[in-house]
Amino acid sequence: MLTETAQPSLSPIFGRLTLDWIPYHEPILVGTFAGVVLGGLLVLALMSYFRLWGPLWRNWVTTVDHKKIGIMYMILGFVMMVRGFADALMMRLQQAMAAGGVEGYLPPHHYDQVFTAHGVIMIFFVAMAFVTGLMNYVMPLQIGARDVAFPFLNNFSFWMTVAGALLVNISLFIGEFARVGWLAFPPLSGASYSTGPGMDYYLWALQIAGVGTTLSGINMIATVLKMRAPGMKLMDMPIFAWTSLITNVLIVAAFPVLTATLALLTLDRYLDFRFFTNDFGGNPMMYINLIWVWGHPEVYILIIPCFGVISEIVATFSGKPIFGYRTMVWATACIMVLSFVVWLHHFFTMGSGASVNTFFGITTMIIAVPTGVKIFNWLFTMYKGRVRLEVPMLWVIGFLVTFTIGGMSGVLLAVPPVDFQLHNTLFLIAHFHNVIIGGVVFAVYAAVTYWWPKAFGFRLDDTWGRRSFWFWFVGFYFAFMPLYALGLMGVTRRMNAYPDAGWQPYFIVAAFGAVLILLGILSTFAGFYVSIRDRKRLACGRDPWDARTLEWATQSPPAPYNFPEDIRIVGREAFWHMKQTGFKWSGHYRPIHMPKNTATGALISAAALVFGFAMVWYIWWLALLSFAAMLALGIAHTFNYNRDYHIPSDEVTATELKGAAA
Amino acid sequence: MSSHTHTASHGTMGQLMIGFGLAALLTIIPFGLVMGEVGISRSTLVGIIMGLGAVQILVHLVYFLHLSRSSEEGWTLSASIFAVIILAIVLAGSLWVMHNMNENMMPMPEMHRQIEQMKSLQAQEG
Amino acid sequence: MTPRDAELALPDGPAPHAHAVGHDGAEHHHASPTPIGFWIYLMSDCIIFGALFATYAVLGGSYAGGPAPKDLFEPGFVAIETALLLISSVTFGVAMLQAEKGRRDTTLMWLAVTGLFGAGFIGMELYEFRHLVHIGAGPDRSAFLSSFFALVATHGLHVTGGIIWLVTLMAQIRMHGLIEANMRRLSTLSMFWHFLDLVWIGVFSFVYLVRLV
Amino acid sequence: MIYLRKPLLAAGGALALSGCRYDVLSPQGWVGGQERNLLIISTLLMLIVIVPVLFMAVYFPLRYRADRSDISDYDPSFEHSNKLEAVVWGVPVLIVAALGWYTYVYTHRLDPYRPLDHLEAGAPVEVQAVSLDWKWLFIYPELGVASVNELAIPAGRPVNFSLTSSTVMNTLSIPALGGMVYSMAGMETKLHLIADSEGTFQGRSAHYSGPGFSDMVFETKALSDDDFETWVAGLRETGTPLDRDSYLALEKPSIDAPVSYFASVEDGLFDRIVNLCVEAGKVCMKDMMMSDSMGGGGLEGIGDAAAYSHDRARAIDGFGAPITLPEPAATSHHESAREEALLTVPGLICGPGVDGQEDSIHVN
Repeated sequence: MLTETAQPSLSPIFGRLTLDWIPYHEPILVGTFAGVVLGGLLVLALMSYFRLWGPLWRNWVTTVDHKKIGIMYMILGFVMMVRGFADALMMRLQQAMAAGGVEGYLPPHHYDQVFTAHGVIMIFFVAMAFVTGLMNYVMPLQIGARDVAFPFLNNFSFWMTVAGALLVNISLFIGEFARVGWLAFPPLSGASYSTGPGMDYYLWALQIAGVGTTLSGINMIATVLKMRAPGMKLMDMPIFAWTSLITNVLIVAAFPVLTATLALLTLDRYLDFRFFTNDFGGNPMMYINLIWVWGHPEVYILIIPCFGVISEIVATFSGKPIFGYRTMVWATACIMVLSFVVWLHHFFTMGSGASVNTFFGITTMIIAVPTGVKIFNWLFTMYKGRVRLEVPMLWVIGFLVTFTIGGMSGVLLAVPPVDFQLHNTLFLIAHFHNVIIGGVVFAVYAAVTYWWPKAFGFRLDDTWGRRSFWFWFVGFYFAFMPLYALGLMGVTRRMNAYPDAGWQPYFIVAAFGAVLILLGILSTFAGFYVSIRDRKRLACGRDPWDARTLEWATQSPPAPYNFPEDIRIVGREAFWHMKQTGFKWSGHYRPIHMPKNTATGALISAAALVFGFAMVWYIWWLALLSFAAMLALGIAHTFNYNRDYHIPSDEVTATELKGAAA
Repeated sequence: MSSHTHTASHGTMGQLMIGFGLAALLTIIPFGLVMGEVGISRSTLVGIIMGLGAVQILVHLVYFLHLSRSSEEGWTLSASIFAVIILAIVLAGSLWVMHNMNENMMPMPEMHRQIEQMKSLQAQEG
Repeated sequence: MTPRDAELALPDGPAPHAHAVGHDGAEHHHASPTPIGFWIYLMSDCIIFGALFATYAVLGGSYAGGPAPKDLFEPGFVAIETALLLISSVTFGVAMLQAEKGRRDTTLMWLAVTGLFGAGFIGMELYEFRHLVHIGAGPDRSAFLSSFFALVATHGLHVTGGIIWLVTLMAQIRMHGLIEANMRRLSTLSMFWHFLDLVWIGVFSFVYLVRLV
Repeated sequence: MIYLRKPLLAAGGALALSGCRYDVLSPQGWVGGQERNLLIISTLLMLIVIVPVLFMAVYFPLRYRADRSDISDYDPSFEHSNKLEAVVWGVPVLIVAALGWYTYVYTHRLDPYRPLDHLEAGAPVEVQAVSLDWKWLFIYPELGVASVNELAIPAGRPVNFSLTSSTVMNTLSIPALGGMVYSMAGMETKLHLIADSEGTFQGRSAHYSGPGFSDMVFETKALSDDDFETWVAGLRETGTPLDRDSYLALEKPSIDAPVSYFASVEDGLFDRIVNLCVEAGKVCMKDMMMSDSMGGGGLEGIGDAAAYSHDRARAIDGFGAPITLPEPAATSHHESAREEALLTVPGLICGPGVDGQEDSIHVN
């Protein structure tokens, strides 16, 4: 058995890590481990056989190209989605079984880790990875930039996110993960009530990934402010570029609060500070206050880029400019500010008085106004348009319907007395999955289908795309409508077993819905496979959707430099106007100045991963060493002044000719 | 080699010295008030210290960090204003929320009245 | 926070197309994104400090039966710390002006002076911490002391990071002179240094002085 | 609003199977009833805008699809309309204004801190509920009895709950009667509920609190006044005494604890639980806060750390078993007068030794 006697003799070499912490007696984990190892070995063998190590290192790991980094974020998102979804399936299966005295197959010790990991992974490493990836790939292209403002920093941010994700996954096989819920409220997450390393995995994984997220946010803001093509005013930017800007402003304003809050909890756990303890004058409510100061803007960080995606796709597939461009921008800006004044609605039931609750309840409802305006604007974009019901558009309609319902249940929860009843029930779970699946996931799927041809030069297979959509769409309703019903019965979240057998049928229906979603995910991957196999058949040119924004002016896939020469931008929907006016590239290009790849980002992040692991296990020497390595690598990097090169003009010309022929 | 690409101005010696003088003055006054134990009421003194601190922050922004409407097309100024708004929300909001909760939940029945009584007793003795 | 500062301490340089090739205006000429990027970073750092100040504001009165600011803080000591930091800010300003005139050695001299004042400040802070821990008023004694240590030490770690950056940059200026890249780094570091002084105004006013009234 | 119940129940009825009770929609007490009414009002208000949106979201893409036969109404210039903008901002604003009004009224009416005196439903019953790891302790201060994992209340009379916790956070939730409120260590929250008629309702903790969380369920028995008297008498007969020592024993972590009764309760026990001073030698939080607001314990207080410690003694491992963590080291308050003199002596600041100490310093 795992021993959590928190003060075992600390080994000077291994800290508190002992063989007891390897969960070899848990068949599920051993099976997973075997699968991961075999799969990993297979990948390694194939990579070696096809001699892919060099290209992988040169073209991907060390790349500073925002497009490749964007693609890697998307891959990270999909891989982690598989992990997070496996957790979801396990929970659904457990709850479908464990009724009326039956214990199911997951004891609390395991189940509680599963729901914590599910939440953490889905928010930080799936949803965040997806939206960051999309912004990385699309936004610089949309504003006519060659790359982001700080290309090296972009690479570093990505690898820090990966380091955080790896740390979470290492916890599967070495030790345990936290059992505290995704936001780790103290005192449960404090030194006395979470004595094992699981909580420390949580802290270091989020802290490391958070550094990446904040830096990426800074990078993106500077990109929008400084890198726009000549002539492009802010009010000429595509809506997605606007939502990227606003999202990153939210990131830069909100993530520091998370960094600080987690740091304080870390001090509590490691150095006996007394911020969030019950004793010594500490106050756990301060953690809950601070974490939601970050937490509420965070959900807007996830959804606002998705609003941008929907805006782009609706306009393209309706053959019309977005309805009410200015309104869209102002509505988003309103949401940006308002999202900072609503955080208390997450803890109406934690002892606030009526005046405080009323204030935060009403501010929350006010957010529904700009959000509603956006939905109307998308609808009026379709109105009197020529709507092509391609796969991206299916996702958009799925989004509109599902997100609207989720928004409605959200406003219900914003009414304090209603929340008194529904807080912490499955109604809440249904609500936020309704907005996160119906909002973020559907929009990300729409975006992937929409921009895939740009990224790879061929479309995704239509049939599998439609299958994926219908499985996801129907599966969502099967999986979460029963949870709404259960919530109205007052059923609490996070129970690994429940006494009332009458609830079981609902849980079984929900589990069935999860299986449908599984089929949706499998269809997605089948679609990727089939499309890559049939890429000749699906090949497309620059502009397969008859789109309106600047990214479609580049080759598919875009050359490393994106645009062979500068374009003077006049007005909105730059590419649409270029098409109207019969724009052609000049054909004689100048040398293009480009950043060199660098391994520093990946290396520092690797050191950060080792540092996190060492801190989790109290291996102090390794922590010191890896920290020193991070510092040394960073300083060494600054001594390199040779960071750029030129692509000669004849190479640009050749690339452009090849692209035109394709 | 002074590069023309440096849009951010670093001011002049004169500006630097004005900034230094003002900052020194704005530091010496609050320290003097605290160390000199002047006969001003507590709340007034707190107000003065915080007010002078705020003024000094402005002095630093203007004379040392050269924040102005013109630098970086005004984006530094906009970013600063936004940060101040967020800071104000976080600080004021947290204080309000936590104060409200403590009022409601902390085990201090009648405590405030008692404290006031004891304080007034102390004041009489002192 | 140190790794993060250290990371940002590496001026990334502007994106390559910032200074474009070509002289006929066909390629557009972006100004460097570094100043605005770094300013945004400073604002985010500001919010970290904001969260710590908020924590101090909420928990700063919870002494858990232990010592209060009046028992522990000495305004004279803080005044000297403040003076050190303020003077270092001014000497950095002088260094910056010298650098703009292209005087490498004078610049290095003023930077060294700045670093020394910074180190003096850190030395005093460490002395204060050591003293508090020594008498048993460490961060584990009460929520007040926890929030005090966390806030002041975070500022101290930033200054330490600034000193490391300063030393690195001095070596680079010595190696390559006041080239454009180094000038950009120097002006970025100067923003960082002045910003830390600015945060300290909040610390000495809100953490020390107000609590000693 | 009662007449609204049926259609909504019918809508849910498609899914409803026998044996399930939609506690939130068919509450058994005034508080829950009010909350249900507000839920329905809010839903209806929102449906004013949600229904058209859902309709348009499906109708527009079908009506305006690209392969329709008559494409003459295609109008790519339709990208702005002041009238429509006014509607899309105006209607949600009006709805939110209405919702905001209801929110204001109901939030004050249903403030959990507000007693239910206005119902004029007889004398309220005081219940002090303590969430322990992982069971509920209900103390009836007026009656001098207590029970674990079973709550009995007289039907038709308001119940005034005072909530606290021994360690981590929990929520007292009895959905059939009304909303929930958190219980937190070192704090006291209030909740006021009433059961309109007799019946048995499920109660539980609704905030995840560790390994035994799923078993923190209890039955809430709303009894007639007579039956309630009998129940209390039963406790007095069969129960054991609950004093500070037996509370400390009870407080030890246990999962799926059986129902048990206490015949008597030591005076002021709940007060001590809230103030984290059941154990001998601990300073009560209210005294601590009093002393803090008067300027703290000074340097002399430094050595008293152990009297303020609470969490360490209650540490658990991942399976909920108690483990021993070291208590805070009894920091000896250094006597040396020079040390106590703090940093006042200028010589200390500028004198030798200050700079040289950098290397040897370890904070904590």
